[in-house]
Amino acid sequence: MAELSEAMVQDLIRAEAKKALQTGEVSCVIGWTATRFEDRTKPYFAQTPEECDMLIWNRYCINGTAKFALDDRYPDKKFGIIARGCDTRAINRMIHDKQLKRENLYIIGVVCDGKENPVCRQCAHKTPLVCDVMIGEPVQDVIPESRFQEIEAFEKLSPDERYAYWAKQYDKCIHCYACRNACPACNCIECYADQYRVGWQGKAADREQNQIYGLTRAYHVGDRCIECGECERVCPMHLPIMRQTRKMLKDINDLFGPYECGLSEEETTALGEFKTADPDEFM
Amino acid sequence: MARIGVFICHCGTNIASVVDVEKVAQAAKSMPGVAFATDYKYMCSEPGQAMIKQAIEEHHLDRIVIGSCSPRMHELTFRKMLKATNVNPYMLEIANLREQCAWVHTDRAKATEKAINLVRMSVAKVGNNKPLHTSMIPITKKALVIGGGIAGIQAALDIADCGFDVTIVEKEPSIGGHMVMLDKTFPTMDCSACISTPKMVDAGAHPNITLKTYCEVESVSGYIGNFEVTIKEKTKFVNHDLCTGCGLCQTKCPTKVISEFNQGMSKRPAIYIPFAQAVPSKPVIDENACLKLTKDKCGICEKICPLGAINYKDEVRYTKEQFGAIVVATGYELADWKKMYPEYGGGRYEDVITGLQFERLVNASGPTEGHIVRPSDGKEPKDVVIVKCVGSRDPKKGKSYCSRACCMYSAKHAHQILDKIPGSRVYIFYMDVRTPGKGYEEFYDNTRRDGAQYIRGRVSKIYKEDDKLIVKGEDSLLGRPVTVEADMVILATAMEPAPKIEEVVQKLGISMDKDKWIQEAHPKLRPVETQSAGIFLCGTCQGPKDIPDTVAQASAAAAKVAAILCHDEMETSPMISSVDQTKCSGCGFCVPTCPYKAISLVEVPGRDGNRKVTKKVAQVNEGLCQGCGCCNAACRTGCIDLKGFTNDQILKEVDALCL
Amino acid sequence: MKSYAYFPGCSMDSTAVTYKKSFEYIAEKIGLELKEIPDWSCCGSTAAHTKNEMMALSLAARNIAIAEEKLPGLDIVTPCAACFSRLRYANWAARKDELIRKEIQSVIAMEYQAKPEILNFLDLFSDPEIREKITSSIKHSLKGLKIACYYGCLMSRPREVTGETDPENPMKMDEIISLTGAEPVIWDYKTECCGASHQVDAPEAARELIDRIFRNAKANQADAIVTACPLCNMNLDMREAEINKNFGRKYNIPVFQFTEMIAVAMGASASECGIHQHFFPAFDVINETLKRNREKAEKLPAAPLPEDPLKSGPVIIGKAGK
Amino acid sequence: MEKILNREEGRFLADRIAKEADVKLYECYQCGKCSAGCPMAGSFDLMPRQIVHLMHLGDMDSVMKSKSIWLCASCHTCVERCPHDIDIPTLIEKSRIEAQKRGICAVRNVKLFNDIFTETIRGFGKSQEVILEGAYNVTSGRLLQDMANVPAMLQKEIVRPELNSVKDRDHIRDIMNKCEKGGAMR
Amino acid sequence: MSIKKDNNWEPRILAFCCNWCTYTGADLAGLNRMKYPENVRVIRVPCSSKVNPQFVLRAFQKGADGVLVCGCHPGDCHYSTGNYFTRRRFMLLQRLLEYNGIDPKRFQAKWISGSEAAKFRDTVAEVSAQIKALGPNNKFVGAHYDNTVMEKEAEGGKD
Repeated sequence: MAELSEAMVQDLIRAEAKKALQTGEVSCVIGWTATRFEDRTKPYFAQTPEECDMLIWNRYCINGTAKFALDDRYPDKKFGIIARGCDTRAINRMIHDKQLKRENLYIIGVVCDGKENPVCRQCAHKTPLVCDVMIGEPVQDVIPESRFQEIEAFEKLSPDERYAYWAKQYDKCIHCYACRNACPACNCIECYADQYRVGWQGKAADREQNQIYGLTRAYHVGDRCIECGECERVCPMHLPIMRQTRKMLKDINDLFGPYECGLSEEETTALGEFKTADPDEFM
Repeated sequence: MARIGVFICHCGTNIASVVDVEKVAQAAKSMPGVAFATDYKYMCSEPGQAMIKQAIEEHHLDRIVIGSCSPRMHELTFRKMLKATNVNPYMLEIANLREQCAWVHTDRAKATEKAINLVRMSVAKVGNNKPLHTSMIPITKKALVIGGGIAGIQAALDIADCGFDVTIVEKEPSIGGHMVMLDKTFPTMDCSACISTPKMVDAGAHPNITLKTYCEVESVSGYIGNFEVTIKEKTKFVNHDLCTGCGLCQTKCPTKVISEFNQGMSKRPAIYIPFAQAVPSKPVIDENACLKLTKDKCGICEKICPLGAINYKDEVRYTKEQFGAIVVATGYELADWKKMYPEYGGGRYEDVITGLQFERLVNASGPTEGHIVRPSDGKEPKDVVIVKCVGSRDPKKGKSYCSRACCMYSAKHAHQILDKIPGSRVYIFYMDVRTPGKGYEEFYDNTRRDGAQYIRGRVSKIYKEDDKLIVKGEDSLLGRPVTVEADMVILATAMEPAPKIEEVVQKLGISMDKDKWIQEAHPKLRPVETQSAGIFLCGTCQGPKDIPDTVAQASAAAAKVAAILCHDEMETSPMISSVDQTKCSGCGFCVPTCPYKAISLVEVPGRDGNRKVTKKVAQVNEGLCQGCGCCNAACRTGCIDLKGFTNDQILKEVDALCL
Repeated sequence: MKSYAYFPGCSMDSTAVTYKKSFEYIAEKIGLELKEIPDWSCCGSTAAHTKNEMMALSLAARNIAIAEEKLPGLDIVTPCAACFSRLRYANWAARKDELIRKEIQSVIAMEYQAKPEILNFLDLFSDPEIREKITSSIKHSLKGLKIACYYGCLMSRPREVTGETDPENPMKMDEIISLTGAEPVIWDYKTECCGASHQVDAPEAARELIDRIFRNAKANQADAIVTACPLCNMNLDMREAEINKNFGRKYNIPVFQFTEMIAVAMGASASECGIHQHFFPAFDVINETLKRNREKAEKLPAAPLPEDPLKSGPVIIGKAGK
Repeated sequence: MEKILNREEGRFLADRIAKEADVKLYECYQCGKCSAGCPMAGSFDLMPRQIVHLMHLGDMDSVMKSKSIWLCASCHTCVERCPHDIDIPTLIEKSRIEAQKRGICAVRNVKLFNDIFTETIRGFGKSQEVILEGAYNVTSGRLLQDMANVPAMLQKEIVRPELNSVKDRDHIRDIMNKCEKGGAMR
Repeated sequence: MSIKKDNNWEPRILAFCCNWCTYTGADLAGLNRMKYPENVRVIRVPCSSKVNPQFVLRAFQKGADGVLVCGCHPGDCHYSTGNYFTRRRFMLLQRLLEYNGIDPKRFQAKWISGSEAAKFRDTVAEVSAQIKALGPNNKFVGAHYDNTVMEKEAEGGKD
């Protein structure tokens, strides 16, 4: 099959979305639409077949589409999602976390060759891992060697340098929870950070509370992170949030063997299981 | 508004000699929530306790902190004391001022500072304590015994004699297990059948015992006092209510297949009672062998049965029953040496037999009526080699453990051969002779006196040349390779857990060790208990052992069961986890962390905006939860929490210690 | 047909006349072509590794390295059990430890990746395609001839090197021999050592090993022993008469290469497969079998394989002595 | 002579050999299955089992002086059947190399044969049965050994007078010299 | 807010000890009158797997200089498998903290059985010495964090 041009993919997306909406099984299809800026797109919910013509596909389609499905946890109709590889990993993540049901989703998979988003450079799964229809020719999954390069480089700094770096970052943080809201792994109905519990998590946007929030969040999602980069993309203060979660992934890889999340609904998570033969450093 | 009372104990001079107890009490008075603080010589003594009670009344205290010895020492004492007051026994915290402060430090100032700190920690924690109440769960006064070997029979008889109902589930058509196959039992050499069959009959006739032979446990749910067990009754094709056990069908059945009971050394019909003394003494039809069931031919048994008990259309039946306690007695199987030892001929030679086959050979009710002969040609063997540790103590073949009974039964076999065959010679290849039991060493001595040749070394190869089996070993005491030309070789093969042990373990939610023996709760102090409350074990399912140990363990397990069943209801610890279902997302991450399978996801009604929806949330089974808190740390929202050790309580402790 | 690189080994090139002849006969008949490794050298045999481990690895690896360079992508077959063992050992050691591989590379001053698989002739003849060709070109049946297949140690052990799954009772040769109609017996010395490495330097100790092999073959009613290695074959064949004389035995068990049996069954004459070149007279056994079968005018049926005793329960063999 | 075990000096060597052979000596429980299956055990002065035991005790001296390490046929029957997978052939091989380094050799002829064999390879790149046998018989003094077979060999054209040799003999020589220079092991 | 930074500075170390092994071991150390530094405070938990990584973060935030998590040896857990989870959780947490600039000596985990009183003593002494050498912890400490919210919250306060 000849390589599909962007325009052809866009046509196919529109056609598939229309088809899905015409059957009446699907309440809406989430994809991207144009904005008044050429290099920006925004998420778009097509609710009628006609609206499907608003859907676009270009290299600026960077928003994750999957997490919107959580807006309706108990849907009457199927929720249509135009999903790239990363979006399907997000879908798997949320299905595994029992927040979505596969049968409530209609997934239009699109093979993606990377967007104008830095995280796409480390993309290992350009082909949708789960979908009802797939647009584009599946490509080989390759885990890029650069996956942990940044982490390794950072590890080489001195402890004080590392602390200072993060302190600076958390000084910037405005505690807005955008990272959490965008993250497909942050799918609790009520986040611990939102609960009113004394001593649990301060709400102030100061360095210490931000540190605790940042680290706790990294730990909460670290073993379930699908490396979609939504957290960094949405952060208004440009915090390198993935550096924390990727660090967890790297350690899991080093300690317990090759590890990636969101590849299927059935996988186990590193902190949800153990092996008696795990390395032991606490003897 | 909390009103906390703080009581600092001198413990004679134990605490007071290092810690300035008065200063500690004084400091406690200014801690948040403290309404009263004092110190006293012995808090645990009668007057000490009376003083606390008085203070509770006088100062309207609702929470108590005691600075004394380790909570492991007197927590229960003080809780008991609080039962007689208005204060809930769980509104108590103990600061460990003795074992973890006074006894381990010498600097008075520093020790006192630490003591104050520890008291502050306890005060902070107790401020967040909530009254807890033990709940009572009713107990079904009935026990289930899985496995009808000598272990299961003994356990069932003992429980039944205490007056409780017992059900034995046995997968074979008769109870009896391996013991009835044996000829004699060491070291007393009494006839195995003579001592085991009366027990089988007792079990069959006991008014409190229900035998469920040819049955298997299908599933188990519930918890101590209230297990719900589904029992699968395999297809017998014979209505045992009608059958009188006349045995006519057996004699007329035209099909003959290998007899499991005689270890493959004789044949039995397709409709069969496995052995003469079987309990119940009623036949079943082997559906893989029966001509009627496989090829729709024959049907003789149905025609000749005077009572019309034969039913070819029999179906698998499932019954559900409640039990208060379960005893696992699934026993052992001999390892399949033929696959493990190609160097011993891998089963090519009929005259290389297992110890259990020899038991059948030498047994008067066995295939040869007790004559020791070679299975290949029926000749009486003159030179017999016994090889020990075949499979056992052999990590390469997958088993590193010792099978424990082989040294003794091999000595017994040697003795029997030398006794029954005049002029015979017996060579026993061994690595060590292990006889730790009453009268065992003497038995071994006697066997050597009988003339058995003990050769220290493992056998490397067994093969046949002409009429003889050539056994090559090393006499490691001589340091020389030796060869024995034998007529028959008996292998003391390893015991291994019953084949379906994994299924049983999985259904019961208990654990196995690396060799698949069932794991006891503690190897020394809780040897017949499993990790799961209310489930006990006995006999060889726990590890290889001989009959005396098995029977002793069975009675021990029975006593444990009786200790539960003798109560009408039992108290559960209130310090267990519970879920705040309004916050739970139902992600299920807590589920796999629970070692007791106490957490399940359940559907509850909930709201989504204005809509009524069904939510999935976690729920803790109070009967199963043992209060470890492992699930707590797995929960991201913090909605599953351990009562008595809540996250909030511990965070308060952290804060207080860092203050 | 799949092609292979070929490492004949020193013995195949010199003393193993019958092996060579019979193999060449078969190869020609079935159109099997092996590509000899250019300028191959000795694998190091049993002597090198008694002196110097690196030497043993390097001598063997040199040949594999040449094959990698000159015959890329081909697996290597060798007729000799010792060569098979040494070549495989080099590959095994190099694959196990990258440092060893690099050291070998520097010693032999060649690129060495330990890539090709090393196969022996039994593996080669187990190739379904070759087996098919042989089956279809069998002319005479050797039915009634009872064969003790002797594998020896080097083809079986250690199992992590040889890849043999059942070193106590291998079956490859038995299966191949069955193609000729001959009947492999079940015996117990298939993989016992024949002591070839010490027959020259410690004959007092090693001769006994040969005797035991013949004794067990005889006890199991074998008419002949069949080998798949020039060393095993020569060791047994050359010394049978001496054993008879010195040990007071009356063995009359000729020793063949398995290729000889196949060649004969395919219609080779005695001189074409070298049957007259044995030390211990071998012609009569074959000749009589062929004659007997010809007299019976029996068409060659597909010979059933000996049943696997593990699957079919105990089989009694070698009933009480004659 | 009485041995004082805790003064054995070979402990270091034995441990090193065991480590190189990836053998855990303490695992051996002296069952003797190795010796029982060993085809050469009848001629051994030390049983394979005893070799492991002596190494465990640190008595490398006795091991290196034994005939057994020279008579081992490397058939690997012992390790194949060993319950603990103790690689005795490798222990023996490495002990033999150590013995050679120290000039110890209890069975001269074995070493002789191996030396001649390796020299033949050095010379020709391939082994030469005729030269091998001839040279061995001359040096070992067993002139008539296997000579009874020579006429048959010639008559049946089993051996031919011409010699086989490798073209690139320098390469072989180079490899062998490098190995020897690099120490007996590696 | 009270982090004293005088010359006689003593570190403040929190030890979460499981009730069945390490807490028992610590009691045994007392019973045997073993001596160890005063600066370690033990918080009793039923199982090391109860310890939430947030407790550790909280401790550092509130000014602890070191945190120790102790439990039964793997395989000996009173609750059979809890400490296997502990092991995974805290190997990862330790690395994450180190990555964020906290010296791994400040957060350690150790397996100490009920009979290993001497190991408890040695561990405490060792950790104490290590942290003393590192000096006070100033990372993650809530320097401008207002404790009054908490104080008010703590039920009652002073009457």
